[in-house]
Amino acid sequence: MGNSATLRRRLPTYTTVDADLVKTMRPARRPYYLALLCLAAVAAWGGYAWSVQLRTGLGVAGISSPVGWGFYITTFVFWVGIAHSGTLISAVLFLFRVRWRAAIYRSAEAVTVFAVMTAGLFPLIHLGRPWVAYWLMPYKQMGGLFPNFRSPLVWDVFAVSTYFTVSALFFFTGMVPDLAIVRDRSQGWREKVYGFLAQGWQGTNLQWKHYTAAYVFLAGLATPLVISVHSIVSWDFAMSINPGWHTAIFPPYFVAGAIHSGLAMVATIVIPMRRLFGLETFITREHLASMAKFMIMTGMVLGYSYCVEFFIAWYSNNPYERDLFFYRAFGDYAWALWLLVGCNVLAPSLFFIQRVRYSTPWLIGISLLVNVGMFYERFVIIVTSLGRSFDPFMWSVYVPRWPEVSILAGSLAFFFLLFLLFAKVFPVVSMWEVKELLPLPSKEHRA
Amino acid sequence: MRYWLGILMAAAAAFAQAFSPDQPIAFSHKIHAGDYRIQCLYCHSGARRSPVSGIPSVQFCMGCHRQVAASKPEIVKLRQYWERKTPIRWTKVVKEPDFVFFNHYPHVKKGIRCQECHGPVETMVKVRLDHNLNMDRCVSCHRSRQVSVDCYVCHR
Amino acid sequence: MDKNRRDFLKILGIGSAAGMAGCSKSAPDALVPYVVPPEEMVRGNALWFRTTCRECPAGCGLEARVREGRVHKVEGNPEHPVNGGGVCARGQAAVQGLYNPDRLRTPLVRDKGGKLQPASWEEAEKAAQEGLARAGAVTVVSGAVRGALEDLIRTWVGPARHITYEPVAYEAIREANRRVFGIGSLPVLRFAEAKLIVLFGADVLETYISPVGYARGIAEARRKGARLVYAGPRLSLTAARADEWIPGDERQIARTYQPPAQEGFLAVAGNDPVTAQAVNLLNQRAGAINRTVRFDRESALDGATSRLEVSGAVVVVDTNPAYSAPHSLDQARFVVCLSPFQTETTEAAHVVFPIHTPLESWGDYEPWTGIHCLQQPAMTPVFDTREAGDVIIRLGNLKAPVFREYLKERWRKLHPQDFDAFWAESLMRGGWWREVPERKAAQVLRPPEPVAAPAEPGLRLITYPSLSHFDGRSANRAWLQELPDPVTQVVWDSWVEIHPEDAARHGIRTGNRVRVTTGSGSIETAAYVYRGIQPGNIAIPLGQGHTHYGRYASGVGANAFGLAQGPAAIQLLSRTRDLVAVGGSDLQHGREIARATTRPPSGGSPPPEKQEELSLYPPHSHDQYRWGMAIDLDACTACGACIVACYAENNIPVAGKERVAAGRIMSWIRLERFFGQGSRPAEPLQMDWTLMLCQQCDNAPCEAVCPVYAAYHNKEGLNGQIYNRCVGTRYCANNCPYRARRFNWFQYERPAPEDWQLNPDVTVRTKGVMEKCTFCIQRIVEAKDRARRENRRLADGDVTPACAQSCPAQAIVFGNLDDPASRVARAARQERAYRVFEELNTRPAVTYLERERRRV
Amino acid sequence: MTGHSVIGFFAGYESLVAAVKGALEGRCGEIRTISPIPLPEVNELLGARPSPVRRFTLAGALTGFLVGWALTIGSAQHYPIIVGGKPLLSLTPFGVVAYICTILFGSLFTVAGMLLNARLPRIQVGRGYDPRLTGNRFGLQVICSEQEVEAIKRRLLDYGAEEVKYVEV
Repeated sequence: MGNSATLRRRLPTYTTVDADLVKTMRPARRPYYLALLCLAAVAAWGGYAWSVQLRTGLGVAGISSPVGWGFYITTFVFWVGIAHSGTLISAVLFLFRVRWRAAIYRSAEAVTVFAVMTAGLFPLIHLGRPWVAYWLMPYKQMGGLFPNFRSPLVWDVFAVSTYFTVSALFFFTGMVPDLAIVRDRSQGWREKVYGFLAQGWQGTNLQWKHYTAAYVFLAGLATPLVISVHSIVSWDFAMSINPGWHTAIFPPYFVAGAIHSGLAMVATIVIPMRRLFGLETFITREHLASMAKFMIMTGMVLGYSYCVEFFIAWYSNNPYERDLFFYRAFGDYAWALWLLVGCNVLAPSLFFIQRVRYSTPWLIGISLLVNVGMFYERFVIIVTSLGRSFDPFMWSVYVPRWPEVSILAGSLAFFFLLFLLFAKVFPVVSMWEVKELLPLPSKEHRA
Repeated sequence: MRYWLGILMAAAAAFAQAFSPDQPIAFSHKIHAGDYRIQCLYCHSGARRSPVSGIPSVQFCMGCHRQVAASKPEIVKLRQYWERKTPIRWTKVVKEPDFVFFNHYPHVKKGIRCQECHGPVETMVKVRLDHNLNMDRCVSCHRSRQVSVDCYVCHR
Repeated sequence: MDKNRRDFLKILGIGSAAGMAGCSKSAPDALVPYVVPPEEMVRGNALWFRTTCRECPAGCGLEARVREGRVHKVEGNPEHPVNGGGVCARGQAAVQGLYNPDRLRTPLVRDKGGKLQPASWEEAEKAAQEGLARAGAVTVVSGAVRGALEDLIRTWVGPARHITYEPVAYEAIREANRRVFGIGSLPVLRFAEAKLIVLFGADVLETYISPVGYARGIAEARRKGARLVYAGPRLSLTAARADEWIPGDERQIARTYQPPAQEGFLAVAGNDPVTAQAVNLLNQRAGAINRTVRFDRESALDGATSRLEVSGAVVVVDTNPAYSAPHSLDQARFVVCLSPFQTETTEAAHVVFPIHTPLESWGDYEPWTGIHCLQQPAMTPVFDTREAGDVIIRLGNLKAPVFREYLKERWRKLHPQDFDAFWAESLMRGGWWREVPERKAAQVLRPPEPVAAPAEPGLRLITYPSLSHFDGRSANRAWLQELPDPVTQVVWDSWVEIHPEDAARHGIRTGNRVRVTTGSGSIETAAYVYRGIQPGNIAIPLGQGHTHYGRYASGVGANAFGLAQGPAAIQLLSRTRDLVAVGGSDLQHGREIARATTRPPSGGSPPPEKQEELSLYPPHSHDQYRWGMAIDLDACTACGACIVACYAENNIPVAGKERVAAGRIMSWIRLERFFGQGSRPAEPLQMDWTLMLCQQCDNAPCEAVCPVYAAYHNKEGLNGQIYNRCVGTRYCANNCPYRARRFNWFQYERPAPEDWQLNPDVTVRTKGVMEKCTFCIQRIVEAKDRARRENRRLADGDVTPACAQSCPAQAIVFGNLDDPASRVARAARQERAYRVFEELNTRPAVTYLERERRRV
Repeated sequence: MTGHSVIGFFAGYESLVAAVKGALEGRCGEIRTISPIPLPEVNELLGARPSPVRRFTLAGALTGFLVGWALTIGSAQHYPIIVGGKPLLSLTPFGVVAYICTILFGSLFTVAGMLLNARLPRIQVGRGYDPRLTGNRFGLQVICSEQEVEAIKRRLLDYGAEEVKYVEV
């Protein structure tokens, strides 16, 4: 896919790499703080909504019987999905030695870590009694009880927490040599802080040896997570018996969707960032284009999955499935279904056109569409299946209320807040790996 | 460091402190159950036939204390209750969360001594709870006696 | 015995109302023993007192379950001749009358400013006596109170000045009987002995005279193969229950109906002169008189009237004419009202005396001659109230002892020899029933052939007593407000049923506000577009639209008592849709949840052996018991008694209108009602239903997905739900194909003293936990304890869940599926037996017996 | 004991490699490189054995795998509760937990292994460390005895070090 030629066009040297990237970490100006403030405010509003819900009970939200899962679980799946791109880009592409990853993987990993953090909130938010959520932790509880390891929700606890741990480790480990660079380029308390974070990294051949080894293994361990985490999340649905949920296609389908949305989110974030920080030299249009190509693939996989779902529903001749999918296509939420098909499948296929692939406005626009589409994909899956399951007497329509909407907005704000902080505090592009891609310096260059 | 440790110790100590509230009448189980060897079930007769062991009525106490130790200050208090025909508000020592349904009768029938759960009450001048009666305790005892540990045994 | 029960009030503390907060550790901190313990009472064990239901004139026998001196549940008295063990929803809700938060606490006297002010009993009595004296001769208005109270009233004012006022008094039927048979009393209907039952607008399964007894009789008849036909303009619940519904004007149909030459014919008329007379002749022709229609016993309603016009001094005893007969009290100069609650009548009264509810008071009632039902207090009064009888004694300065003694004296006359034993027995039995001499109806006096009024153009209004509120007296019971009407599924409201064609003509859609106008007035209510009502007819249930009847009834729906049956006009007011009806789809979408068959009843031959469906896992064992339930949809009358019984037994909170609208009704049992067209062409609308509750599946989908084992399976096949372990993921509910689980979306508080009703054997759930039917596990445990004391295993029928107990038609059977001899196991082997969503391999423990639509 | 060493700073990679080769021939004591990027070739020159981190990873993965099974099977045995008519030991779902534990422990051990082997984290960087070495310069550090210092300085300069520096170790 990516090619090293891209980086050679306007050759940065080791010196410029350091200079340009450390530059991004210089103290921010007013607009930045303004942005922080706004995001913090929205996040706080979401927190308030939650506090109201905690006090009066889940009844303040729109979820009810029979649609017991609504926006909250939708948002949970949405964020977990977002998370996946990071690991994909950093781990999988690393193992495949895809070179265009070097420029963007740091931001992608940041997206992963923060997305998982955000996602982790939602299982708590949607609980009836969050204050006893720790009962899902695997320890010997009162009377010698443990959690029920047959429950997909417990797998979730394991999968998501593991995913967070691993990606956080990977994220930080990958950053250590860069932190050393920053340490060596800053004075005073900053030097101390970064010195502490860099853990006295020096770059001796021994350190590098163990470091690279560890990095490969971490990548190797993180790679199966890209597949497994969202498979397990999909089992929250696939393991149940509800029509529209109980299907074997869910794991691959969800993983594809996850990567799709993840890439979209990375694009949404990286494009403005590269503009603001003037990183065009490092994150080139080539890189973005290759991401676009990847999104074509994931989009196609999704399109295929949608078709298969409907086909099987018809072909299986299972009345419950048939009725449900008819309802999805023409019922109360038909608009959402067609919206998501448009956003997730048709929009990305525009990337077949080269001009679209290489124009940042198109890229960011389509990425935003994909983000929306992926949210609604989960929404349709969850809400229609619950609202239209076996017993017609218990069919109903779900409409979110203000707490759900507020908390969704709050979570978005929370995520971008974290990312904004990261962008100022840490190097957003991996310097040492970019250097690695550069031709090794020789005497000639010195002159 | 030592400071924090100190706080921890203090907290732990406070936690371990057995719960033993003052009662409206300084009733001594030591005298009744200990010195005079009155059977628990003589006063807490409910335990023999119902889920609740029950607290004897004022009338029941007066049954003996019309004569016995009638002049003692605490007994005078008792008589006042009796004459005012007002019930005595004892403070509850052994508390059971209201989602637990313990039934005294079968345990007594099986011949389990009251002390096994309530502690050596016959030695207490003032009743105290110096061990906690939690689910661990119930389950382990049920296990050791091959009694069902089905949740519905206690929770409904 | 009586004395001690007075001391119950001294109880507080220990195991009183099941402490709130099912999952918080808030237990009462004080232990307060008795000063003097009542005999016969062991704290923690239940006591039962037999008494009589006074929620309607039927006079069913009740058993009140008392824990720690508080009634928390009533059930049917199995020995009682009227209901034989069943209770209807309204009877079940009697405890909500007892603990109603809006009960009167003190006497009230109207002051100079015309406002009712609290007063002491002495003041109130003084004011009342003076006022009555000034206003002239006293008239006493009461409900049907045949018995000691009636005697007492008549010794005071004399029979002439005692008006037995019942809003639903069936005068038309009594009149027709007088004219045809010379007997002006209601007939005794022997449904159990009938082979063909034809109902002409008579909703015998809802509110008609003695619905519980009739439901039982009809169920019995059906088990013997009887056929049920209903003729009338609307598909009422009774019509829906019938094998055949003949839509149309029952008056015409009754006059033209040809009875088959068949033994055991029984025709029943609604309260309409033309129909009633036609039906009498019909019964006579079919030889039903003195067989299935008898006149041996007189009804307590025989002296009653529904038209009330009083003047001068009036004493209203526990009835509410100001609501059900508007303007009936306008002529009265001075009104004294005896009532447990604030009502429209107390608002119109000058002096108000708060009296006991039936569960607190002494009394007797004779619904049919020779059936003497006793009422005894099951607990001490909740508030400072008095016996109605005692108040009357004081008002009339009657030379009588306290009412209880008066009652005893009256009973002494019934059975002088060794009275004390007789009295004790009667209290235990709940009354005393004696045989009465047979009374044959005279040969038919030929009255002029009745003519129905010519069908007027425009709409014909039908008003009918509603299943849950009857004539409005049960409207202040939250359980009944929340009980969905079986036909419309509407809660907390009144409505007018209108046929789609008529609706279209007026541009009306379900839920719209409409005004219904008749000659005698007009009301505003919500429209319910209903295919089950004949074009040209509209129907409104009675009982709603109270103005002063406590927080639950006031301002809910509209009062249709002002409207005269007959010609009416309807007009659309606004498009708002504030009518709340539960239920998603009206159709079954071929999912065969509520099954009905037209196959003729076969001799119960065992069905072809079904081979065990394959499963990945070995079936797990049960030790000794596997609890199961069988619901006979052919007996079920959809009366909703089981639902309310479940509310009472299991501390189920009432959600309220808005929350029900949001899908948050908490009932553990749900009546699923589906409409369908008959198999034959041009067959009228059909209604099928089933009771949906937790199916206690052997392979329960809900259990495996719970992350903390709050939902689990126990060794007796029960699908347990441990509230205090639940974290509230709601995954179990999502994964339940029967949608039988209910989630606590809020913290439900109960206004005092309603919390006294809580069952101390059942945890009260907090917000954020899941709950569902437990097959009344507390009863299973209690029964096991009893068996253990007697060192035996449980026998079939030892455990009866609340729903099964209350069922008037005994449609619900509960027992041990592992015992092939048990009733439930035998039911499960029947040919009609089926399980819902069997193909999902959930292995439910609830078996349904499909309903039969019997053809001729 | 204090040893002596000399660090040479190189701008060009070729010269560094040359210097390393030379230093190896010159058989003067232990040598190491300090560089802004990993230099696998140099490592090969120095004939280093593959990093032992992989053993940590393997150990961790195995531990996790066992822990996973122990946890699930153990708990099911400890308080046997039937759910959904499934067997007490439903191994398929337990496998999921075991798998996740494998990954978790594996990665934790890996990082631990790296830190242990690379002697990280350390309070401050080694003496004589120079910020340029994380930037655009390659360093070659030669440990030697006091008398060799001057000679080695000269040698490094010959190989093209722009600067040499004496460092005590």
